[in-house]
Amino acid sequence: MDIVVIVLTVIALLFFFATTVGLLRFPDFYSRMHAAGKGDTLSSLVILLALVLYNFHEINLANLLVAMKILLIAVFIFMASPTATHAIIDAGYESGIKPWAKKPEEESP
Amino acid sequence: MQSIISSYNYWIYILLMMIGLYAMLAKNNLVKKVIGMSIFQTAIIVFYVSTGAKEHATIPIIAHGHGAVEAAVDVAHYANPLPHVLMLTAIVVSVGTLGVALAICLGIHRRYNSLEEDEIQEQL
Amino acid sequence: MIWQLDLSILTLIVICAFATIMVKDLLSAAIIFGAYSFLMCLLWTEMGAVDVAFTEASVGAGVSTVLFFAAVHQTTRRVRTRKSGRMLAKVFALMAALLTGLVLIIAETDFPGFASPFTPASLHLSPYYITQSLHDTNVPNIVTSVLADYRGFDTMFETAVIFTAGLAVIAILRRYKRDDRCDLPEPYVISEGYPDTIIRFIARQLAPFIQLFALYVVAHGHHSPGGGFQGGVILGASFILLAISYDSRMIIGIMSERLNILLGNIGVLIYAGIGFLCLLLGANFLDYSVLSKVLPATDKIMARSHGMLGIEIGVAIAVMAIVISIYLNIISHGKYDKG
Amino acid sequence: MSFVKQAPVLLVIIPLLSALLVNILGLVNRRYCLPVAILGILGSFAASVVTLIRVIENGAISYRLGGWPPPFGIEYVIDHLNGLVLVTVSFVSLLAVIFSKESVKQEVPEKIPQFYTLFILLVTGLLGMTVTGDAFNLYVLLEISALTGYALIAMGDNRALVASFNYVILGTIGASFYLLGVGHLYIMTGSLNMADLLTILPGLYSLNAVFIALLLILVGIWIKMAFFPLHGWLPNAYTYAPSAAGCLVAPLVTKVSVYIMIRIMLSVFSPLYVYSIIGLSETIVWMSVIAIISGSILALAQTDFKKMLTYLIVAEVGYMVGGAWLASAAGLTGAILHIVNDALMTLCLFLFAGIVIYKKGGHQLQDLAGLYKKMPVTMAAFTVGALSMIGVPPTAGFFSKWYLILGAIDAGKYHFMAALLVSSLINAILFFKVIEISYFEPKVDHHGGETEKVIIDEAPLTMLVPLIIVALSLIVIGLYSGDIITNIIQHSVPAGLL
Repeated sequence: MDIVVIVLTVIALLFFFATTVGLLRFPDFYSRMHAAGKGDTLSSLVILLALVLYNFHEINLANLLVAMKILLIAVFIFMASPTATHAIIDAGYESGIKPWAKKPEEESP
Repeated sequence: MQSIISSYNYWIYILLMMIGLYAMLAKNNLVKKVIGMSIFQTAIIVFYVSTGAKEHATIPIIAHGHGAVEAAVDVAHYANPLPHVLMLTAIVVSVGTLGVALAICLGIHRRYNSLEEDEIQEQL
Repeated sequence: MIWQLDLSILTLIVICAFATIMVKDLLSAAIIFGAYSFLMCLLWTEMGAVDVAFTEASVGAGVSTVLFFAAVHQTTRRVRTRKSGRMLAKVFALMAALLTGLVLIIAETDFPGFASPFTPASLHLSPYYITQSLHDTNVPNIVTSVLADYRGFDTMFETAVIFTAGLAVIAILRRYKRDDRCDLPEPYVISEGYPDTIIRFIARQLAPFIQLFALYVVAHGHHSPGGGFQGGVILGASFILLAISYDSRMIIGIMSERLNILLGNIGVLIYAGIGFLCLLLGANFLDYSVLSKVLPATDKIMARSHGMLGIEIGVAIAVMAIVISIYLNIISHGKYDKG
Repeated sequence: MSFVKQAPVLLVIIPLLSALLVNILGLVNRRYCLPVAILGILGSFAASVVTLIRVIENGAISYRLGGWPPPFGIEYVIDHLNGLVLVTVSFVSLLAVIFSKESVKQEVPEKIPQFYTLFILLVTGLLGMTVTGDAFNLYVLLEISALTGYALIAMGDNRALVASFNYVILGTIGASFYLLGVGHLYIMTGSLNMADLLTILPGLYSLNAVFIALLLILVGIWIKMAFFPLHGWLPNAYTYAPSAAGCLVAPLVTKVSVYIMIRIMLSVFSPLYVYSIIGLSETIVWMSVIAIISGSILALAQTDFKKMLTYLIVAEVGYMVGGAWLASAAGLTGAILHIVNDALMTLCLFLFAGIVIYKKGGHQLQDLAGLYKKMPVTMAAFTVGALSMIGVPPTAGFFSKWYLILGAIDAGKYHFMAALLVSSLINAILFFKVIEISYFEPKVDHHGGETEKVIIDEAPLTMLVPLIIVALSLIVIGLYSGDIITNIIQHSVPAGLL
């Protein structure tokens, strides 16, 4: 059981790391948000799963309740996080940020 | 090393307090002043909560129910709850002050169309 | 208590504080301030102050940031940069800050070590609270029992503070007539109506769950972190979420101004009223144990527990109404219409 | 429930409940606001009088909130010192609320319910600060009175918002310093109850942290009371506040802060510590000398009547701080008596200013011209206030000054005595200037040689009556100040002093 928890945590950390690298290294606003939105959501799910398993030393009502609460958090993150990303990107689009292209247009500095 | 750990929290609160105080007195922009005010208040909260922390202690909620047995409560197991209570009050007070300060900022902006202190002074 | 974590979070906090003060754009400053509050929240969880962390998460990182956004949205993002000028004020402020720092450092040398279990603070009063709380009040969350019972009087005035703040914002900003005095052009508008189906749909779906969670926080405050204040803020936040994703008019439709003021009043009135009821029943103010006379099938200890629940509900109602009211006033510049 | 036994808490709870009631009734009909407000403050006044009488008869009262024993729960402690301040506070606010009727209608017509709710909450805050025996509870109430103060001031005319913003910033610094000082005490002792602190602290007097705790608390309160170098927020804030709010804020907020300073000095730290061990007396008395002189001189330089009064408040704060730090029994007596007297004198002058604003719409000195003929009663009351401010017997102001001067002589601090005399002289010049303007300078337009028939045009009765009452009470307190001292103040001066 512990091994599974460790593996899950490491995977989550890898995703978090990838998210951070993406946030820093991607060329423009949209791709950065893309990295942040996707990586973050997935890694939160994985790390929450790890927590659920970590909590299950023995199966009883209390642990089951805690597990359910953690899974509920995961569900809400899956609803809220993409929406937030969407909202930010939408606001960016409205305020006229141009997507990055291989050959940047001349007029945008 | 031990001495750093034992005072680090207090040094940081002093540093935060200085940052906040500087911002409140030196910044020209009113909203910046308000932000400084919030930092100043949180610095004090850091101080109080630090006084309540205890090594090897858990959160101040007594384990109970769901199968846990009633046992004599060991004081050293739980963090000091009193500073937490005081700081709950202080946080509420600080958000109240923040609301009022921002409302006054808006009122000033409505009248003088500026948030910069010197521009407002010129118009007076 | 993991000191490595403590040290790194504190360092990050200082960096955030510096950045907030230095950054030239107010919107960015507000966002960094949100991050600062969130780090604070982590720090407090790490120090074992879960209730404080919960409050900070809902108030500092949540409501404060929203209020800053609303205020910046209604005024201007710009911080004018000017190299010269205000040197005197800056030097004076620096001196004042350094002096304060120096004095506090001197005081710090006398402090007992951080996190030592043998400080006067943890030996004088707190052992009583820790050992007696469950016995006296039947509430396992010591913070709740100290907050709502041992020091319940503080908390009543804390609620009065937030009520005062709400009223103060109304008193300062509210304009009843169409403005006759120098109506400025609106600063800028993100986009008219903001017609975004996805956000609206998700917000509408989430809001009931948030409200349910808030009620859970209020009701379960005796056993887990949380209580009236946090629950109230979360309730208020669910309405603010709707107000942001739709527009303020819709929220005003549900929670009109009068209703807001009334609810804020009723909340504080519940608190003070329970205290007053104790008085009428012959005990001291806020001595809930006497409520066992009117509550069926409760002994004195359970009466304390129920009394606390009652005042937590009062706090939640007051805080919810006031948070909504402050937000609506700031976002609509006191006119209570657009958003 | 017996009213007498519960009076210590009722005097705070009645105004709180009536504030809520005012706000709810304000939604229905705003005519109900004022009567409820008056009733609430009247109830509170009755409770404070009852409490004071009980204290005089039986000695100090302790009231346990929530029924918890003191260091664990919050405790209210009423002794002779704060019993007197309580009665003063509720009396002054009673007069101010009666006065506010017309003035509020004129100045903030749209927001009457909010105004009265904030007004009563401010009174609640001040009373709660006075009555509490718990250092942290005091902070919460300090913030209530501060927040209501910000809002009431911001409701004033055009420049009030900027003044109020400065007040918010400085007031928050002050309150936070106070909180930090209490935190230092907490970390050193683990207690928040004042009586408990008093017993624990003597073992720690040698530590720097305790000294710095006192320093932080003092600086915090000094900002709140506008002690001279920290007075920057006060003049503008009080000048541009709505006059009804000014009548409450100006007499009370600074005085209650002075009371808190004395309370912290005597009941948290001991007289032994503050006067002998730390040796700050000399410095602080010099600071108050500077405060008195510069406050008076700045007052002399004003052309705005209300602003002149605000600088006089700064000077008066110097009187009380200096008197409290003289380390002599007479000085402390004078300082405590001056809290009462100054609250009434300031109220008298601000009520007068409020009437002038109501009638003339301005508060420049020129607006006063010719008022003696138009409003003889008002001006007579004003003259009493002015004489008391100068310190002419038999008005109240004379006696507190007398004790302050006695204290200065006892303590051998002759510079403080000199400052008092100089300031009285400046006050005399100031007020004779005001009286001269309002008595002799006629209205600008002379119609030929004939003396114009002046129509007596007094202020409305709700404004006039409080002013007359306060002027009379100044004389009455002056006549009975001996009794007040022997029956009340003497018990609050610690025995060890000279």
